Amino acid sequence: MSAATSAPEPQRVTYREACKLAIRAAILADPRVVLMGEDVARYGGCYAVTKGLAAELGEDRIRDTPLSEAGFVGAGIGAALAGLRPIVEIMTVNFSLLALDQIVNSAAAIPHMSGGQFAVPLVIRMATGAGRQLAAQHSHSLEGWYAHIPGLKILAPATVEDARHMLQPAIDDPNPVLLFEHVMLYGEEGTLDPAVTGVDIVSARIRRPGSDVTLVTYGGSLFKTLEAAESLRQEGIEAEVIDLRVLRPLDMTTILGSVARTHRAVIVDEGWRSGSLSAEIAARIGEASFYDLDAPIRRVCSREVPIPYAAHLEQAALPQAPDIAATARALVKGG
Amino acid sequence: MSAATSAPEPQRVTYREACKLAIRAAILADPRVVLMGEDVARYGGCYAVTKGLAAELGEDRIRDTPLSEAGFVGAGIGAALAGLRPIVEIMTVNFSLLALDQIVNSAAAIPHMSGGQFAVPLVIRMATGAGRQLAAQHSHSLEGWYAHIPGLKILAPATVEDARHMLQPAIDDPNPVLLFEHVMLYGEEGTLDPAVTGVDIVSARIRRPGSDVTLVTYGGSLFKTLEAAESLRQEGIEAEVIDLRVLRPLDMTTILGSVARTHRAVIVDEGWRSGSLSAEIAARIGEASFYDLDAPIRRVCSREVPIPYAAHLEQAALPQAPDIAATARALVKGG
Amino acid sequence: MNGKLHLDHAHVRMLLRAMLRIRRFEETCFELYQREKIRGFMHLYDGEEAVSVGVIATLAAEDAIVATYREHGQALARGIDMKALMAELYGKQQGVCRGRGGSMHIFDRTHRFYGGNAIVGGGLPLAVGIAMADKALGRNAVTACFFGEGAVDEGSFHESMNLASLWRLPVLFVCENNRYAMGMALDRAEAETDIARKAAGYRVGSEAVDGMDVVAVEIAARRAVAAVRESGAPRLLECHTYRFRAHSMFDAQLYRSKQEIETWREKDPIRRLHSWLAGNGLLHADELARIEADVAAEVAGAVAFAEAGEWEPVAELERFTLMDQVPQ
Amino acid sequence: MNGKLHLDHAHVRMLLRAMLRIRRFEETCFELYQREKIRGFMHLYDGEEAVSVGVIATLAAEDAIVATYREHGQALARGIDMKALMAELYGKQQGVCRGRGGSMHIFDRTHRFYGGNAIVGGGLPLAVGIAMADKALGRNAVTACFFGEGAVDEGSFHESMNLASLWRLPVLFVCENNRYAMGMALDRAEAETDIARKAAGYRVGSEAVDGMDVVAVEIAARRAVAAVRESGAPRLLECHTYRFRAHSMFDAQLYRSKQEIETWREKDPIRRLHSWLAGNGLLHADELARIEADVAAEVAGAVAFAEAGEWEPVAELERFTLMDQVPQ
Ligand SMILES: Cc1ncc(C[n+]2csc(CCOP(=O)(O)OP(=O)(O)O)c2C)c(N)n1
Ligand SMILES: Cc1ncc(C[n+]2csc(CCOP(=O)(O)OP(=O)(O)O)c2C)c(N)n1
Ligand SMILES: [Mg+2]
Ligand SMILES: [Mg+2]
Repeated sequence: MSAATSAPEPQRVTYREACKLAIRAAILADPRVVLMGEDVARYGGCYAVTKGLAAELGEDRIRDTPLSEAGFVGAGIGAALAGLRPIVEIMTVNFSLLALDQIVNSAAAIPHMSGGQFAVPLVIRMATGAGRQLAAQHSHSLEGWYAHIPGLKILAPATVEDARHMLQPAIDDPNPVLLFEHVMLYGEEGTLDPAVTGVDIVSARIRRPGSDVTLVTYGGSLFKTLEAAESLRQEGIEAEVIDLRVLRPLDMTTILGSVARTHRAVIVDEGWRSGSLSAEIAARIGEASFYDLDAPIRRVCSREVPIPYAAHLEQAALPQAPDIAATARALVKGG
Repeated sequence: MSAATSAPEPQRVTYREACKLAIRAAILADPRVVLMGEDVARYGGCYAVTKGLAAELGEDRIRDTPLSEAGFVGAGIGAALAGLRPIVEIMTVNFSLLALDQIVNSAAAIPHMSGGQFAVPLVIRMATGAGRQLAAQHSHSLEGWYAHIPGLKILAPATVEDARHMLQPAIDDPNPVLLFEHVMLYGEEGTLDPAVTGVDIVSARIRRPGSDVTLVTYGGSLFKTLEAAESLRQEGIEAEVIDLRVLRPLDMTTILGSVARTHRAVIVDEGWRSGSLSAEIAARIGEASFYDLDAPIRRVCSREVPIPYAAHLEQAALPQAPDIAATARALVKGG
Repeated sequence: MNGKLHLDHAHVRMLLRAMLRIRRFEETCFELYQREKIRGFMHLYDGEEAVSVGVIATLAAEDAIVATYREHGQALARGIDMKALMAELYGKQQGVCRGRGGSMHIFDRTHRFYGGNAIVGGGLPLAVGIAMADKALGRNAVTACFFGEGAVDEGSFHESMNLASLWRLPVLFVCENNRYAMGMALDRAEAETDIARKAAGYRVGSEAVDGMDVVAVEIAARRAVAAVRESGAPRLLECHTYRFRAHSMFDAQLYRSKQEIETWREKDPIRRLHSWLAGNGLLHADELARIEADVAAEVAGAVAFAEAGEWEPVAELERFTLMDQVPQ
Repeated sequence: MNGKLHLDHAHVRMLLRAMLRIRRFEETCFELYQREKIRGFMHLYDGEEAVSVGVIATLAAEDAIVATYREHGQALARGIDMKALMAELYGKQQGVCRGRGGSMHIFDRTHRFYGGNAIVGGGLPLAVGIAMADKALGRNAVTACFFGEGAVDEGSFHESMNLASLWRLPVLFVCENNRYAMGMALDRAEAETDIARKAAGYRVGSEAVDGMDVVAVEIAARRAVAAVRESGAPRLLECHTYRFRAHSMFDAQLYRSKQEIETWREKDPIRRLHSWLAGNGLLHADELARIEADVAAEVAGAVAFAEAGEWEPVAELERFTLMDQVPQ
């Protein structure tokens, strides 16, 4: 290493590169960390996140698995029980349903069932979300659904900073942590500030302050929501945008604090509307801030349909910046 | 059959017997109907629902399956695609997680993915809920969670009448229908009115009218909620009790109509609070009836913990009549 | 070439033509993908045509098919209209699934074609159920269930083989063993790589065949289908094959060598059948040219049809999520 | 009795005693269940004691165990404190899982006892992972994974056998083949009923043994564990056994005859070992009486301990849902 005469430069990276930096750093930092999943090694990852890592770190640390989601997720749980700190990759959230028994009935339950004798320090990463015309078996957003399960922590990094830094605290956490990467984010560029060497996996973040309405969102919808906030600004509406980052447990302090200032909330969630995380957030705001609210809480969610292939149908099924802006506008103007 | 000189008598039956009557009648009525699942034939069903049916109807119609939840649920889907009207039994909702891929990625998606060429007229029955000290891998209430999935219909019969009559319309429905039977109900007795020969699978029912507060519930919590309403009556509070019956799609007309009269709502749901069906209902009431509400919506749900074995811990984890009454009372008194 | 099959002229030309239709169709798909007319994940069958053509040649109209996301070959071999198939890849309303399925989810009720399934191994239990229904309803049908060797790793393979065998259901399991599951070579995924042999663990009779030889595939499949139809019990047919192109349109193919691909290209099932026919004087040069011209015209017609197709109105987005009735 | 094992007096008495501890413990559990001291689902091991005792006798302290919901036998054979076990069945704070697990979920960190799993087949992938960790961390440990023959039907069996074999992981798969999965007889659930033979589909070496003969089980297990430890590769041991009682406390046993049960009772592993020992003058009558008295006292002590135990305060209900740290 050369003498640090000048401060390190901010680095432009894609979200994909940020994920990879995070995995590489975690594996180099601790011999107990391994990454396993389908095609993570020789193929380089189905979304190219791990390209080159196996060659550098070895195929014991970046391990290709057979097509056995229940088997290798279960094996990850067993390995975590017995002293490793595994990162298991599932290619796409739809496939995680094959491993759901292991996630819910074992990973989430064993610490409690065993009376605290065992912890499951496991991270499961998976791609989520729509937008690439992959149709109904590759496009769902089930992260909010997973947030129903006690015993799990659920993360949804939206920025390159979070993609780069949320993995390590997830690994350090003694609990099973599910980390969702939205497929439309992998190609997004952002700046890594070298002064930031870590982030928490506890709090939501206000990505844009505003006083007229609170827009709560996460993951792949963050940039659409910021875009909507930008267009609202041109109409004189200042929207505050909250990026949840952590879907379970929810940081209600940040949300309620914002609603106490704005008195109006819109929740944007790529999950199907009924029973989505947006419902839980709406319910909690209603419970805690009923007398703060000047207007009903609104939700902008996915349409309740298996995501179709055709681009125009797919896009119509998803929350879009104009819908978000229109919903917020109606709330502010009507309220 | 003897000459019908007198009207048939009302019949006292258990919920278990009502389920069995329903299965028997459905199988006798249509040669395309088969029941398949683990231990439904020789063993008589793990909750004794199908005892004796195999001997009467044959093991082709009441078919024991190997321990292969993904396999036989998938086979049920295939059979429905190809012309049968299968009823698949999964012993307990926790085990259904092994078949979730087939339920979500195939049954719920194929009609839409195929552009309407194929329907999946399948019924999946399963036991749900806690109260028998079966601990964390046998006691969960995931019916509300399933209600997130487009393409499914979700039923939760609470009364013997619904246990007797909801199955046939579920079989007749062209869509995959999941039917949840709460384990604590099997032994409950009720009366079958012979004049009732069918019920719908569309609407919620007001099980007890009242003017001061609306209590919305379903399944295993119905009787606890009615008990709470009874105790509130003694304090001069008239609670209206709504039994959802159908968890997807929700009958919001009945719920909103009630809230428009009572101006207050409590939702009782044995699911874990965060992301439970109670959240969706609360969110929808807040959206549609914001200006009708005199007080925040309250929820009485399960504590967010894998259900523990010890009786006192298990009971503490579940919604109980006194909690329901206390919540409703505080709402009415405080509002 | 194995000559035990009665190789009448028309039949062999049909096999050649069927393979060529798939090849040329997919070559055009590849170009259309580059031009962004087709999107999403698309998996080409280039090199594997002999498998679906050989197997499906032995099926009757009342038989059923369950396929994977790599199913253009099965769809065309089964007789699904090329125009409706292409329109589906375009996402048009005139597509066989009205644009909702795309390349990975081709369904066709009139051909008993039950998808197009993008969950690896997801189709196997469906095939078991379809065969169960056929048996219960007294149809004398066989269900041909196609899957890659990667699907053998999944629990659904195990459960489905057992169910089909235990219940004596008429399923022909067709393993398209192209040696890779994405980048995962078979011997890196399975402790026992002999898939036909695995079938013994379920008392399912099996046979392995050279999947680059359409005549051999057809002979083996005919035998297997006959056995299934007669006995009512399942069989497994393992077809050794190879995909010449990338797994999907996103694949740098880091996991195999150019050399290996070249070696397999030598076995190209189309070239092989063609040179055998030509060598034996069974096909004249102008016949091939005529077939090629026919196929080219059909493909061009399919593209034109797809181009002219309309977009499903967005108002129809939620249609078919819940069905009003069971289509008959 | 197979005499190849060096049957020193103390060892054989240990085997007898270990089996008796399980039998007497569970007889008391049965009574306590009638008296509603124990609730929930409880699955007794009556008749199967030779399996866990024989296998676990061959394990070292650093080895690991994964069991099923029918795991009182494994727990006691492994040396888990009988008092803490009984307190768990009572649901008391002094229970090994502080009353949260109950009969189906016995865990003990100090004995590397990883549950107690009530999802049939659910433990197999965990065993693969535990062995993976042991191998990666350089521990020379074997993981013994117990499961019923019913679990063989599940996809997790297939995936786990393959993973363990492919990655050469030190797992001893122990199939407790008691012929029924609840009411489902093996030959009604599996097309191929020879489980040891199924292991060939994964290139896993296997052996079947008379599970009613504790000495035979121990000999076979010792050989298997040694092979696993040496080669690092998995093995499967199928133990033919029988449960004398109902599946759980809710079972009318409509699926088998009294006659069949009686025939198997003749093979009672405890009676068998005892009469062999007595017949060969290796055990005096008063020795047996002493063992019985010891065991009775231990069981009585466990009951007293459980009775005296306290209820976990309800305020602690949610504790351990999320952990603060990884227990070391
Ligand atoms: C359950 C599941 N896991 C992972 C994937 C991602 N995936 C798509 S195709 C594929 C490889 C399948 O290989 P194989 O079965 O051999 O078929 P092939 O593509 O070679 O025809 C994988 C891993 C998937 N679609 N479904
Ligand atoms: C995934 C799953 N399906 C069904 C059950 C219900 N069940 C509990 S034990 C059992 C039988 C298991 O038989 P086997 O594996 O042979 O073990 P045994 O009880 O005979 O020891 C069944 C069906 C379950 N616990 N888990
Ligand atoms: Mg392949
Ligand atoms: Mg058994």
